[in-house]
Amino acid sequence: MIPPAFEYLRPATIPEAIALLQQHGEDAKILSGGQSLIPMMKLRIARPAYLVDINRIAGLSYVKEEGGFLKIGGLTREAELEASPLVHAKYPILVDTAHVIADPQVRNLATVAGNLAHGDPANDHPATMLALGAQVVATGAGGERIISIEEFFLSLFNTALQQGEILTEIRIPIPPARSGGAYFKLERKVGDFATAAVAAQVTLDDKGAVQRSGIGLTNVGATPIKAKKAEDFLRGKKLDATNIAQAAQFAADEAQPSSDLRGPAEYKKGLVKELTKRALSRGAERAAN
Amino acid sequence: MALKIEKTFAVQEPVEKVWEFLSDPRKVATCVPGAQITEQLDEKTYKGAIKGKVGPSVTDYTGDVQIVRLDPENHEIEILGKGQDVRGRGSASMKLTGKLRALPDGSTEVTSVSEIGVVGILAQMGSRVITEVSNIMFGQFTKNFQALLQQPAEAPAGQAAASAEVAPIKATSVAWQAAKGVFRKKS
Amino acid sequence: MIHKTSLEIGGMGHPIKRKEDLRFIQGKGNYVDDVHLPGMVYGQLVRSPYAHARLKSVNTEKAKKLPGVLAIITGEDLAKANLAWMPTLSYDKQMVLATGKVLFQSQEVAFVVAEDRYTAADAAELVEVEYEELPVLVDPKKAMDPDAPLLREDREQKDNHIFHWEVGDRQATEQVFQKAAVKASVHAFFPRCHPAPLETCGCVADFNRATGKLTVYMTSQAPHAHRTVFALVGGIPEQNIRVISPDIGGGFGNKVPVYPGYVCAIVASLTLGVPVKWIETRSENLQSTGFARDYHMTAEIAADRDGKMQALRVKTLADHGAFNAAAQPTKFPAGLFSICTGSYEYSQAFCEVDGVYTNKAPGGIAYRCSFRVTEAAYLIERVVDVLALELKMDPAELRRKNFIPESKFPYKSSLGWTYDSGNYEGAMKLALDKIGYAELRKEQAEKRKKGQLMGIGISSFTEIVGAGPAHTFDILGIKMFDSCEIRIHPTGKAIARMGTKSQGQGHETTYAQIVAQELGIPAADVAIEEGDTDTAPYGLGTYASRSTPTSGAATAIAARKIREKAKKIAAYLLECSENDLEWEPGKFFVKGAPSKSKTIQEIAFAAYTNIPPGLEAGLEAVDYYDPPNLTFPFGTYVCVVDIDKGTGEVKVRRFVAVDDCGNIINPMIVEGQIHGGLTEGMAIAFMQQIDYDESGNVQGGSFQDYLIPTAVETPHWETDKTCTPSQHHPFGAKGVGESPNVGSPAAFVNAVVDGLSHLGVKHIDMPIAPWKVWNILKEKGVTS
Amino acid sequence: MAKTQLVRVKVNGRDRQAEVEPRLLLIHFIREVLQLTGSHIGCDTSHCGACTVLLNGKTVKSCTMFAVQADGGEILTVEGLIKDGQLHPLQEGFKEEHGLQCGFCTPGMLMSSYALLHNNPKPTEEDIRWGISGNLCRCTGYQNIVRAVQYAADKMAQGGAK
Repeated sequence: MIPPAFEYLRPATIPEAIALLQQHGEDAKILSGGQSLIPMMKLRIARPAYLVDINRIAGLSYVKEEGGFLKIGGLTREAELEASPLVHAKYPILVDTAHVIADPQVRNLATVAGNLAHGDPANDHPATMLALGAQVVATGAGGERIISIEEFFLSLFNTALQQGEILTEIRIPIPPARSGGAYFKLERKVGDFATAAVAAQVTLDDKGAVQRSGIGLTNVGATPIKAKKAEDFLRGKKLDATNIAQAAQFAADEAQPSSDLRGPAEYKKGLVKELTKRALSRGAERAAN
Repeated sequence: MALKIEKTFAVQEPVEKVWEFLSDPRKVATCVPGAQITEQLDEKTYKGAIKGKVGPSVTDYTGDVQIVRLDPENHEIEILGKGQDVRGRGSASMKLTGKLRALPDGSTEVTSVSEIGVVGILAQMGSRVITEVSNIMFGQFTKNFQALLQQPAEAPAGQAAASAEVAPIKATSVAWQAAKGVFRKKS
Repeated sequence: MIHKTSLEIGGMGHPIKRKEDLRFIQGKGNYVDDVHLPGMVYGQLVRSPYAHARLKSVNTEKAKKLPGVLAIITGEDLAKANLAWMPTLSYDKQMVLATGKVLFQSQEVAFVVAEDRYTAADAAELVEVEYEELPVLVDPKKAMDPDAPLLREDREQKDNHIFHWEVGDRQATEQVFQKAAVKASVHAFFPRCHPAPLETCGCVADFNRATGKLTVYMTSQAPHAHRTVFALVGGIPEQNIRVISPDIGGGFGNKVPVYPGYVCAIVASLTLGVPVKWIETRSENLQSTGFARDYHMTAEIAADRDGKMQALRVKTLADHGAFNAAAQPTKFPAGLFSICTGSYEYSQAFCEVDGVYTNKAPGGIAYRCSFRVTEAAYLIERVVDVLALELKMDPAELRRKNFIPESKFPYKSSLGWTYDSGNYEGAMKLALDKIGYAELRKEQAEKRKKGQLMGIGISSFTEIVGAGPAHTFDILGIKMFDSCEIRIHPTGKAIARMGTKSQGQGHETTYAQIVAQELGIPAADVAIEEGDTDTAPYGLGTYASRSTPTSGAATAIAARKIREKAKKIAAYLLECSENDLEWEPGKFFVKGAPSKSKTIQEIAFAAYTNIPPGLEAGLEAVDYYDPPNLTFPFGTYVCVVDIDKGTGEVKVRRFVAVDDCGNIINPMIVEGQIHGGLTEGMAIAFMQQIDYDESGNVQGGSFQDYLIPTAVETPHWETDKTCTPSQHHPFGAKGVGESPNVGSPAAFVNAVVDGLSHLGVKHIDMPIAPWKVWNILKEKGVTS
Repeated sequence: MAKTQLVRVKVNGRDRQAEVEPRLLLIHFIREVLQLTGSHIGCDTSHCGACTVLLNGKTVKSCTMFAVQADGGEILTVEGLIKDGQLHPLQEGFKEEHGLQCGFCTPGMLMSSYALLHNNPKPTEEDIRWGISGNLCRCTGYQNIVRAVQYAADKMAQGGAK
């Protein structure tokens, strides 16, 4: 498969990149990891006239805690996230997630930011970031603006990022003590999109009741879904089997899957329920340790 | 692949006014995101185009729109639109059956059934999202339909068309998604 | 018994390392896309997006104007040369490039030739084709309905029926059924799947205008047969065609047929006088080249109350797609499907198959399978389990009761095959012992009490491979013998060439081991060459597990011919009578005086330097081997699965494969073949299907949806063997490449069904995706 | 043709450069411009990993990357594994443990395994299976590939090649 011709632009700085994106408008597309875009171009469904390769912009690749946030740079690769000792020690839910995205080679190029910016409800990080209550930093001609992840996914493949903006950083509030989370994904095989997946993050109070919970659902609707009813239900409750089951039921109710080759809609709702249980239980275990 | 979307909604306008709109494919087309009637071939046949654009993906169909059945007495219409991808990679069709009923409060109930068929590369690669995209398109259609009808009657159709294109549907979402179907996590 | 040679000689039974590996591990393989000839240009096919449409026009003007475009060939162009259609291997015909109409999505419509791949791809997009869509037929069950659209207007017969084929005694079978105390039946669909070798199909056609010679480098499992087809179809004198199969990146049956792309590349090269390369994309491979299976089968067994089977009845609908392009022996439109009697004895059996056309890609080929044997083995092993459920009998016990006993071989089956040898009970016993069957049944009973789900599945399959005897088997009239030519060089080294063609099976190693075994020349000193029709003796190629049964046999016989001559030379050198000589691998010696000997190397040198009077110089032989019968490998596979009630996922906990393929040439290679075949069988059972939606759109036309298991999904396989040599093969071998793919699907499915059988489940169609299991669990109230 | 761009890379230790169209895929650059045909194309959609090479020490699928993106980088392909006529322990392992059949996936498998052992010199069987999960093999069922990687890990631990 052969992509159509395009002009290749390689800015060295963010302002240069933004200028190029503005100059070429809808004809330009950002090339970061390229692991979604290039296959589409090879299929000739995507035909950007200009590719703005942002990979050479320095200083956008990091994973660090700073100012109360875990900050993930706009060019941080999935493999870097997966290998980060900090992430391993404190954010196992992110390790869970990165580990089941595509495959090792794809993760070496694919970026965490791209996984969000694509606006694909089948991508894995959106659910996790919803569960963690993340923010994204969008940088445009007018400078930076911060968008709450809850307001980021507008519709199918449509995010709050505007033309000429680049997602330069993801910020995850550092979870307090007694927090834990997990991501459970059912996929037909390694490298596949989720048939359904659930991210759950909980913070318990000193009595073991839920202080905060975040539950995100993958590939069961037109956008990544935040299971708000389930979250609301859990507030102040213990994570016992009954409450977990009830929350899982709420999450399943909030899912709006379509039937496709991965399975009928009803099955996917069933999966959301089961995977929510598992993610909450694992999250609770991790919170307790 | 084929799918069917049925929807009933109300328009705050009298049935005759709604019928006048619904029975004119040029007007109906303005409600379909990204669609345009380019030429009238005869009383019942039109040439049209639909363009979808999301991110870098573009899908262009050109084809015919035909009034298959027109029943002014019962306010029923069946419109068939059929387009071929300009690069020869498939086709898409939509059969829209619309039926109006006057409601006691003077408004109109619209019952629509649209049967959508997609053949070619999008159907091969994008089955995971075509339903989703169709739902969004149809939701947009309903919104536009209501909005346009409630505009001043003398508003030229051209303006309406422009506004439909501004809310860029995402007919191309199909394309985008289709490709996504084959492909991978975003980078 | 095979005499075991020294490790240095490396004859049969030694797990010697593969000779071919050195180039592959260094990236020095030579696959067809690696062939780069001076002046080479590139072809790309334009394909139909529609499954059924009238072809109204093909406009190439815009595309031709693109700089770098050299030619565009359409169906109309080919029609002028009478090449718009070509014969299939099943006496049907197939369009090379469409004229009139298209019959499946991705059908070939035009062929663009350009200076490079990129330009060819751009130009293909500019070819404007006007279609008028026609009603699409995707359900084979509706193919014979009176209102079904007629697909093949080119045929005299104006319906969608291709063939009806039956074997066995319908009436006698019916009578047994009428009186039977117990009946079991299953409707089992073996889904359309695809061999999907990692290398797609492709070729470089190189017509040299100066010499009039056409050389075609192509991914061919049967280069000689393809040369003959090209000669017959293209009218090129056969001596002017040279087909070269370079290294092949997996075949599994996919590379047996002739595809339109090859023909187009050849036509383009003939037209332009330069080499033309055509390489498929993966989607083209999955969507247009030989699929496999797509059999809608019903099997019924009649038995008595004690579980003694009495009769078998099978009825099948075969979906061949748009053209019957099955690669199979002429007399067998449903291949060797009548091996569906399996490993069991009955008094009567009857089997019938109807083939129909649909708007799908043409086929179906023998995917890692000796012509429909996979479908047959799956069906019988499935229905036996259903019978066990009806009888409330242990499935192992039921099998044991009905196996053809060892004492009855050679055994004539009720559908006419003569099984060469077998010891079914032996293989099953070993497999059950190895996996700890009795313990597993206990564990299962305990788990069921706790509401946990596990299943144990058995498949005791019998295969039929090695086609085949020339009296019965031919492809397009060419008898299914195969060949070997061996030349011993003066220094005692050798080269051997065969009519077969390895695609990863390790022929360069195993054939050398046969020569080593027969002549005592170390395998390391024997070069093996296949795939060049200018140098190799004629043969029908590699598929249907036929290489060892046919060319392997020919190798042994050719070597024995050489040994006969060597004996004469040895007698001359040792100044004794031939009758005084004895052979041990590598040398002749005088009886009673072992120090008086001549090695095969000394003899070889003499064959060129000290030729006995009256004997021809040289030391070489050729053999065309026509096997007296097929061979019947068998085995028992046992699979243990755990089922996740929450998600419907099935995990293969253990899988024991006991194979019996007779005498083994290289146990390492046999084990590797079994690992690979089991993995493909697992993928078919759980993951793979090429399905079509109601409009004829291919679902599963890329690796996104045609699921190839990774190392993570693939379990650890446990293998073992019994050895029951073939009685007619020169060294008692049977062939093994396909057994694991033939025998395993039933083991996987039987295991899942066994895990759910207490809920009343008797059958689940493949592929068993988690959602299918979950739906059943939900329906049965196991999952909320 | 769109305007071309200069690509300079170091491939298997040797400096190479060419003017290419921006859309030229890295795999085509390697196979056709540099004539290193060990890396293969098996799926076109980034699933099979037959095109895997190392770019700046990390495995990438070279069919899902443009050659211009690799400009200035260091590439290692299967042809670069052999050192001073010595097979790399992985190459040896694949041969000794029958880790290949048709050989088409082998170069990509070797490169993924190479990166795996670099990051994790003592992998468990599970580590190996996940480490090669971006590479499809249709012949071996992976079991002997796992053994081959274990063979290499053992040999390298004993102080074979690096």
